[in-house]
Amino acid sequence: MTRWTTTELMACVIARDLVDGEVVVMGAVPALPMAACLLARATHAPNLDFIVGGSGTVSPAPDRLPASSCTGELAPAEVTLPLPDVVSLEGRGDAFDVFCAGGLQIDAHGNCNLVAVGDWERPKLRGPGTVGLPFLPNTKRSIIYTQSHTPRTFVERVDFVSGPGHPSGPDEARPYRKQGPSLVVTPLASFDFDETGRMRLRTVHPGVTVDEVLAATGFEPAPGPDPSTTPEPTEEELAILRDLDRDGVLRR
Amino acid sequence: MTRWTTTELMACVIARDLVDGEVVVMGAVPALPMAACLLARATHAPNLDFIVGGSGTVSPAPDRLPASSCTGELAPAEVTLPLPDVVSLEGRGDAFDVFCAGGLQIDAHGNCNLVAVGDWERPKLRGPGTVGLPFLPNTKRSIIYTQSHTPRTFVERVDFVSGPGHPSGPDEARPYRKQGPSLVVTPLASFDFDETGRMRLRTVHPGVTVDEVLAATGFEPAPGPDPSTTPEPTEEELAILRDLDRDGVLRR
Amino acid sequence: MRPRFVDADEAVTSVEPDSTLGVGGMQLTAAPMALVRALVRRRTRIGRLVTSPSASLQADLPIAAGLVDELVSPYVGFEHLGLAPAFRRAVEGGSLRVLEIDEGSLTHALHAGASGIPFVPCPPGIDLTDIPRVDPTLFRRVVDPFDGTERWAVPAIRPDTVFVAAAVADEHGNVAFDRFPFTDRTMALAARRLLVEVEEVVPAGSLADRPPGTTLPAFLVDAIVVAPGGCLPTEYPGRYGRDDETLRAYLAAAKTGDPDAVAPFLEEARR
Amino acid sequence: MRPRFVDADEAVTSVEPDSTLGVGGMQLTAAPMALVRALVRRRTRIGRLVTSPSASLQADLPIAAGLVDELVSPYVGFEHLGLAPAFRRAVEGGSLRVLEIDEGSLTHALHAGASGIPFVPCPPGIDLTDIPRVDPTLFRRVVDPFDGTERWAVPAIRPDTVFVAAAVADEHGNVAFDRFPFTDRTMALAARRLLVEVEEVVPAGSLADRPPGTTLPAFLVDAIVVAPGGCLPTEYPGRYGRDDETLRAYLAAAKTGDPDAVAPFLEEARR
Repeated sequence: MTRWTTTELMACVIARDLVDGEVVVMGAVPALPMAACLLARATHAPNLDFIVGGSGTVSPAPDRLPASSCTGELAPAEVTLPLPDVVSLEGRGDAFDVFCAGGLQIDAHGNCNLVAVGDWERPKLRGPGTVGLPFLPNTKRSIIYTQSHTPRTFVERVDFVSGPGHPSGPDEARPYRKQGPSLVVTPLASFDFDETGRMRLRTVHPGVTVDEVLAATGFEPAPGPDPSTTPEPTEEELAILRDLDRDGVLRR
Repeated sequence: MTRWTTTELMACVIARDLVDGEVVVMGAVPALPMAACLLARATHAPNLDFIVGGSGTVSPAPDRLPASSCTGELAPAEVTLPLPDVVSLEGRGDAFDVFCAGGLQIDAHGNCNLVAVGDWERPKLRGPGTVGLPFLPNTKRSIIYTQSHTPRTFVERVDFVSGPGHPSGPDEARPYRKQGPSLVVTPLASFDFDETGRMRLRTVHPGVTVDEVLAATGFEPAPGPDPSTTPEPTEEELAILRDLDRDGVLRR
Repeated sequence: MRPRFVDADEAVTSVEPDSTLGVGGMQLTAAPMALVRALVRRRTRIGRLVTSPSASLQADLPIAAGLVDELVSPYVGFEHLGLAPAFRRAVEGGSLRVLEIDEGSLTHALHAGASGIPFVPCPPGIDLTDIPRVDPTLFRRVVDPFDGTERWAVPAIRPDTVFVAAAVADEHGNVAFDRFPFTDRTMALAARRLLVEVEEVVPAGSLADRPPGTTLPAFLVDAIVVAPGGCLPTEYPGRYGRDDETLRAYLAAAKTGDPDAVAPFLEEARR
Repeated sequence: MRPRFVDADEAVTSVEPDSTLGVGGMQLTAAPMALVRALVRRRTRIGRLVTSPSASLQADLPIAAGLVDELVSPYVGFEHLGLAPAFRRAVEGGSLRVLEIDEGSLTHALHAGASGIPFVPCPPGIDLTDIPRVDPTLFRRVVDPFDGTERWAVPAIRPDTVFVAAAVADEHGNVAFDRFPFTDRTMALAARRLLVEVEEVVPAGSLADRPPGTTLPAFLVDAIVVAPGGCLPTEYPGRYGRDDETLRAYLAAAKTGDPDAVAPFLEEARR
């Protein structure tokens, strides 16, 4: 037993990656990315702003981490944008810095799939749908997180691209750009991307081996420096998180 | 001297034409059409609604008739639409019934020109611009009003169509539709349109002769029944108007 | 014209079978369940169901009842409670046709529908996904007349009928939302017929101080249903919270795949 | 990032000469005159001036000063006070190029600019006017890929800089409008750089209860100028009324055609 849960560690990994002054957007089931944003604001990024999905709330500080992205518990926030404005600005492309996203499948180039596993016409698993993930390339970068790190979720190529990652190779029509996924956080490890846009193991979480991560990953990550161990949550980080998370959403 | 001003008479003519339950839109300098709408609501059309131009206010009942269409004096109204929504609904085409409009030039087929008299490139008179007049054909009908009835304002064909009227003849690509201008009100007379969409003299105001109207009109109106005399404002109408118009805007 | 005040069962008689229905409510909030339940009780077939960018029970329940032919929705799910059982089953089983769309394209298509704009070129992003490639109904290529490039475009969406939930109506039928209008106002402006369920009726004039963008004028509304708690088991912000217990019971019932199992959820919610 | 709080003279130093400037304010209300006056005092040339659907002094004053090359505006005038003298003179004299546009096309073009949408097909109506025919810069024909018909289309408009007037800013730089946001919020969302003049500053947290659609978040604002009465002689609803006397004096001065005659109107207004 650790002092902290894997989800708390994931919140810390995301929080540490956020930069003061950035604007973050997130979608459904916002507890984890919200915890990360609020933690970042309480530590090194007091001027970070974040928008909680469909609610359009900007940097809300509710009494507890909400289960839903559209709950009235998110009010009051600093200000609230109408949802159509959030959608507009996601398309405008220079309004938001970081998009927090996930997927039923995530591939070696950071493409996300929330639509269909298997054939789209008659899928083995129908996902809920893509919501705003097509807008991923319109932020400066995206952070991908998932609670499921298995060879079925981490695949060489998603069956359906619903959230664009990096281009899959030099032959692809779209050129590699700096914009795109920059960090992937799972219950086992964290990844970044090499200069070709392929996912690369960056850190393994305390108590997890590199071989365990590779066995859970359905593709071969790009070579890179030896992964280090993800730094544990500090006492300060844990105290802040638990003050935010009175219902223990991150401790389940 | 009459008991009433020409502008008060014009307000009565417009008010009597409005039908209970209709939704009216209007633009800049709204005192006259607003007076007509409020008069109609106070008499035969209690469920008439109207939207005052850029303010987006729906059926406001201010203390006095406002000089400007965007003044805070229009608040509170029943409800207020954001201006972009008013614009959207004008394009949708089935939201509003009546558009109240005017022009520097008005022609025999009810086309309005708020843009340029003379050549557009180097106009003799540059008008303010067309604002929402291109949406005229998207309401069930339009009511045209002007304070200037001269051969220079009432012309066979406007120099620039900025608010579409009826098609100018059977050769024109656009077919004649019932939608379009249905009433024109000036300081001298009121007009309707025949089945070809040409303006037709309907009533002359008390004290004005048909010859005076024809001399002031730069085109030959379509033949029709003998024009009658515009019924004077009733005592009730005048009392209502003067209660609305405490600043005497309609009495100047 | 001003709307009629009717009950939900009467309101939904105006929904033409096999027509296009838009349902408001976002994620687990403000789903117009009083109207949806009444429509499902009547067993009116829905030719095309259009949802907000993210729907839950307002989409899954009519699908569970076997009443939906086509779906236009960027997301049907129950957030922390899990996937949408009837939606999953129907798509995986091939009985529901999905017209794949994303949040941006849908929102802009509804705005276009509200505005008389025939179609809208898509913002960047969608071109890098598989979404526009699987069905030409909602995505076609258009040539930008200003720069000559090709872009994806979506057609305007104007549902024949729209259901949304609002907080209050005044006696004239003007409607006000409490806190988050989501895309419900946009969908309402795009409706050919608009039915609104509200929590309560307030006197005429009460909405005068509501800011622009939080209300809908009476002349846009066809009928109003007064249904306190009508959004349950979803939340109405500032009025009542989400009922997770009932939502979990629904998910368990819908997972069985037995249409009768969801019958209890067609009855009016109790607060 | 959060905006800087600066004075008007400093704020306008960021406006690039010959760039596109958007100015908010509708008719005789909420014209961002503190910023406009500062820009005219600096004599920064405006390559293209884009206004709200109806502008008055915020367009006529820079035109009177001879600083505007091109104008995109559906209306420049002073309602009951008369036509816009400098605008009239400049167009009739051929020194100002007008890119003719209507309220609908402009509003949708700004919305497109705010949304990453490259162009928008026009709603019906404009096709029956002469407006789209006089200049191809803002109107081109596009083929609807869904029904094959030809329509007029307008390109997205994203001004390099936008000036709007709002009621208050909080200490973090979030901004709130009082009653009528007009199209100012849309224009603000379309801006590449956004400068906002406000009547006063309120404590952080004060805007939490403002409904969606009445505010702008700080991260969209580049600079805030605190300028009480800054919209004068136009009105700011709920704060102060229109100053018709000053407006009439301006109209008389501008009618002379002497640029020096309008110099007194470049000084800050006094309440």
